[in-house]
Amino acid sequence: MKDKIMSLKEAIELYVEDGDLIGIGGLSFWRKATAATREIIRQKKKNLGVVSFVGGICADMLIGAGCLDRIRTSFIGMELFGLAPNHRRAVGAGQIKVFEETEATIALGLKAIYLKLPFLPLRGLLETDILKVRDDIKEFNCPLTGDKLVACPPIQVDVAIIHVPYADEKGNGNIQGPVWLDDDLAKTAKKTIVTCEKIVETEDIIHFQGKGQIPMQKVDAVVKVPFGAHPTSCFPFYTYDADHMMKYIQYCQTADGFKEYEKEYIAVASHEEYLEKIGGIKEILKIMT
Amino acid sequence: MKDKIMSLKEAIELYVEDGDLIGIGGLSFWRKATAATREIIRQKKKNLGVVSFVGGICADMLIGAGCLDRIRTSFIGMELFGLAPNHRRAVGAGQIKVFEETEATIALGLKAIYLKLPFLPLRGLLETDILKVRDDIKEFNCPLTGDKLVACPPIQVDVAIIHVPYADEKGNGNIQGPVWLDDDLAKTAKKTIVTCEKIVETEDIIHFQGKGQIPMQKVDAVVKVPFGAHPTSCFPFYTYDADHMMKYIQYCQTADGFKEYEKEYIAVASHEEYLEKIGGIKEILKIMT
Amino acid sequence: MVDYTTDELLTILMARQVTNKDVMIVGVATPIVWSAFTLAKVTHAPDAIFHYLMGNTFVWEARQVSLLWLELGAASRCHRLHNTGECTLELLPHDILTTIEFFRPAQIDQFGNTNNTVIGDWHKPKVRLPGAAGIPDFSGLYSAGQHLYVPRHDKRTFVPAEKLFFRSGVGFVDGTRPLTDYGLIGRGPKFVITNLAYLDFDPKEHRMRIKTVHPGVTVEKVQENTGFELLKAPDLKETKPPTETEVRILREKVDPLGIRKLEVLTGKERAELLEEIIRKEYSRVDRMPPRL
Amino acid sequence: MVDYTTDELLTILMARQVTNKDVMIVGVATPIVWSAFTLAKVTHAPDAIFHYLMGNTFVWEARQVSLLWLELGAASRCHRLHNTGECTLELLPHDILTTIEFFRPAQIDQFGNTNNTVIGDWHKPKVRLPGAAGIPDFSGLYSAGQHLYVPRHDKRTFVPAEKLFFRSGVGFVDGTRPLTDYGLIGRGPKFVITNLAYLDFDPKEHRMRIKTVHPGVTVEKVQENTGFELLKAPDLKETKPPTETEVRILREKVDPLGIRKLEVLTGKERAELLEEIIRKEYSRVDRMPPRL
Repeated sequence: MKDKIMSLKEAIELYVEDGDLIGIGGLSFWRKATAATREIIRQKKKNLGVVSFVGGICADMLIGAGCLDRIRTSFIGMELFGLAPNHRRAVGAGQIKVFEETEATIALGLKAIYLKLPFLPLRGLLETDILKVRDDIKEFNCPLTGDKLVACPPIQVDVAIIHVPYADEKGNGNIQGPVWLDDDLAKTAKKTIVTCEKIVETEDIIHFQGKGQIPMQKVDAVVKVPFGAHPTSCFPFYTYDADHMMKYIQYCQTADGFKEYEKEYIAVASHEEYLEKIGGIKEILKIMT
Repeated sequence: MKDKIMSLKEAIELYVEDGDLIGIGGLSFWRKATAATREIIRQKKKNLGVVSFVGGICADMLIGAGCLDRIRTSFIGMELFGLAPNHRRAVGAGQIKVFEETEATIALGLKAIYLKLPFLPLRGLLETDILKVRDDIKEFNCPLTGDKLVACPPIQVDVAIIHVPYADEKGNGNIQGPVWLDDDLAKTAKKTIVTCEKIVETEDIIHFQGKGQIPMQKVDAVVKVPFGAHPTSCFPFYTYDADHMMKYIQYCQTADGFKEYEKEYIAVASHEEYLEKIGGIKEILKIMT
Repeated sequence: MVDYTTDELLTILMARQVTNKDVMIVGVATPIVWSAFTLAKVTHAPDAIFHYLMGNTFVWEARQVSLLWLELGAASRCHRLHNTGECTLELLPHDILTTIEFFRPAQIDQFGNTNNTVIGDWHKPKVRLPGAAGIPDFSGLYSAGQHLYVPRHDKRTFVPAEKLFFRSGVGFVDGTRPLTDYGLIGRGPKFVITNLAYLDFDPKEHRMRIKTVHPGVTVEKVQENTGFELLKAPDLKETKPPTETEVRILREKVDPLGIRKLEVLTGKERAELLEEIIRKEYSRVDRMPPRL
Repeated sequence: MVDYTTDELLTILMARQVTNKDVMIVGVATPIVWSAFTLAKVTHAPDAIFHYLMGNTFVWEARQVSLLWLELGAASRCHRLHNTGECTLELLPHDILTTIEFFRPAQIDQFGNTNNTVIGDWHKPKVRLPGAAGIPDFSGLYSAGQHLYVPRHDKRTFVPAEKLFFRSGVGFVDGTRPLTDYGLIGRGPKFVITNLAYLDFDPKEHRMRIKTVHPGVTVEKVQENTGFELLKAPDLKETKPPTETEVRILREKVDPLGIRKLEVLTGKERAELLEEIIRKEYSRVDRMPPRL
């Protein structure tokens, strides 16, 4: 078996290309692959798209850094802390293309890939304006009953990037908290990068609740990055860093402000340096569960 | 919460009506709700249908006893031991209606119910004769790409009957081995009867691998029937009884033969009597894993 | 009469809508909804089940509402009962179970159509909102009717149909035809609970109407804060106020940190409360939001 | 030359088709297939993964083939690696992984169309067969091509298209057009391994041809036992026989009970072997089919 364990730098260099549609796992503040996202920004990747069930700081940072030209989420925000600042600004200025998605259009778009289907039907979206801004989603009549339905197209992700608490060297990833659509992202993407808190034995994966929801056959790179989801959470190790989230939003009140944030927290020499910058052991102890 | 724990007799009386389409869980020789099936036969239910991902002795006994008028399986048989004898005979004589199913038509038929869809598409079945014998499955063109596809209709099960190793009094069922389509059967049927080897605490269900794959909200009756899947298996407690399977096939070489089997093994006063009849403790020890 | 705040009134009125047979879908960043469901569970609906998006799971037990330790309450191995197989698809409202969910619209019109997508033109938005998540998928499907709430009842939120910037949630469409004509199989919006009133929809005209006004609020005040003409239910009366028990359980057990208030407060007051909650939660020594 | 039996030849030829990157779908009641995959895994394809229908699961390790303790080998908590979410739907052949599965047809025609449904007219069958399971769903989808095997090569199985009673698996249809014309996206049947020969399909005519004949078998004998005219590959030669190592590992480690033979033997011989296997397996004291 090819060696899948590598550094974050190698993984992003090898598997993320300009123009790719990236599938980022997790949900808003929870288990987002932020370390991988910062590396993408450091490598100055361009014209990327992001698809995320519920987007958060990853997509927002990529927008701020100018790496994205399109976004596909059903929701993107900072939960009770506010709107995603770079996203709000860039969309307002028409700088990125929005594919207006919903929970079902993403879930079905991924399912269509592994069912090898050119569409999946939905009894939803009817009479909403989603249909006015998505010309690739169409109303049609059920071939059996004539009922009005909506056809959702497949979503082919180029690279899935998923942060998990545990992975083995073969690429099996175990998620201890909620999985959301991360398994479907990994299973349907052309390439998959897994970042993890710990690398464990395959036997461990087999014994964990949920086993290997991210299957080895679909994983190209396994990267160990402890606290690699900060400032979002990684259950069961740590929760999200509310203070850093607020600091991020504060910085991002202007485009220049994000540039300062980028200089301070993203353009660092190493993940260790990042962890020092965000407050070191004191901050880490604060978020430990 | 209403009391869901009851006797097998009560559960079948309350929830199985003549004419119902019954969804039986498990797969051929594995974790079939045989005790519940024998009770249905004792109660002389009529004009039932059976839908089963892979059918086995339950459907075959119901056919032999004259309880069924239709069958929907992708496969039904006795694995390496031979064909399902009553099924073969009844279909040959035109006594029951066959809905020619496949793995996907059943899987999608159930999924369509909980997606509230009047059909689900499949890229399969094209150019097969399934389409000639199922006029409710139709070819159509993808509303987005024009690709040739096939539309599969929903399958609305009236009563799902699932045998599981563990259930709690609320109706949560935990399956330790393979689940197959049992969770979808339970989730989409109008009513669900769970038979189980052991009744445990909800806390136990939460700690078992797989948790409560059969959700309490969908369960109407919980019936404790140890060895309630004999002569099929119930992992992790016992495997199937190959000797009894062969004996069954032997009996069923003729329709009269099945009647003898029915008299001997089905028309008994209790499940305990059945277990004595099949060989008592000696047979049970043989199949224990 | 018992003393209560707006957030408490809202939460309690929403809790009363829960029945003992419900599956209660808890989204993210909606602490009023979570508090309402939890209050219902520990008072009149002990058999209701949580379905956490934040956990992809059914949960039987109730825990205290939390801002930071949400995963511990909702996703913990020792707490969740069932791993739902498919995110979103299993959340689809079910006919057999009375699945309920509360949506909070950024805009709503007289027919109950809602917008959570954008303020201004979609192509050149004044404010791009987070998005409507699953609302466009599910809003037309609820056989128990759509449940809506609005913590700040004003003319920015309650707008006439022609001023709804984007229809991301479907209500009674234009009110002229039965929903089945549009291919919708749900019952349409059931009610909107606000800080001023309990609004429902006229069964014939499919237009929003005042069903009850909250204690101390006049019908005129509700109308003044609404951007379209409200109908009035023939039996229009005053909302039954929170009871002492409801208020006490909500304050002391369900949400003692007041996280629900983050949906109601604004500005400095909100910022201070947020800071206070964060400090309190990070300094917990008992780790897990307590079981109730 | 090494001594081998027909079941060993078949199993070994099938094992050779497995590559190190494959996901090997193991159905039920197909011990030849299971033996072949297990043999491949412990010889030349150590990274191949089992996908057991009997277990709904991916499994990394190989265990001895078993008739009675199948769930212990395939479904045991301590053995399975991944719970596949959706029965059948995740079994769909994947483009990125080279998912493989071996189908055993009851009838097959010159274009590789197969029947596992019925002998005689479907409406009034002479023999109702168990059914085609997932073959009608998947047969047109394999990007790596469909893998087929026939343990008893005779004219009852190899029939001309007009005598195929029911087309439950799709091959090259009538051979006249590219598969995409029929809406099929797979590569069609790749090969049929039988007790007499290795057959593949002419890339232009889409008709079955003899690629290699097994040691001691003549081309004439293969043709005589086939109900339609077989083409001959330009490089037609003799099948490379099993090696001593392949035979030894299969016999001693993979399937020492000879369960695979149940797919080849008939009548009394089969009944006796079946009884013997059952007695041996029920009397195991070590409980679990050993890891290999």
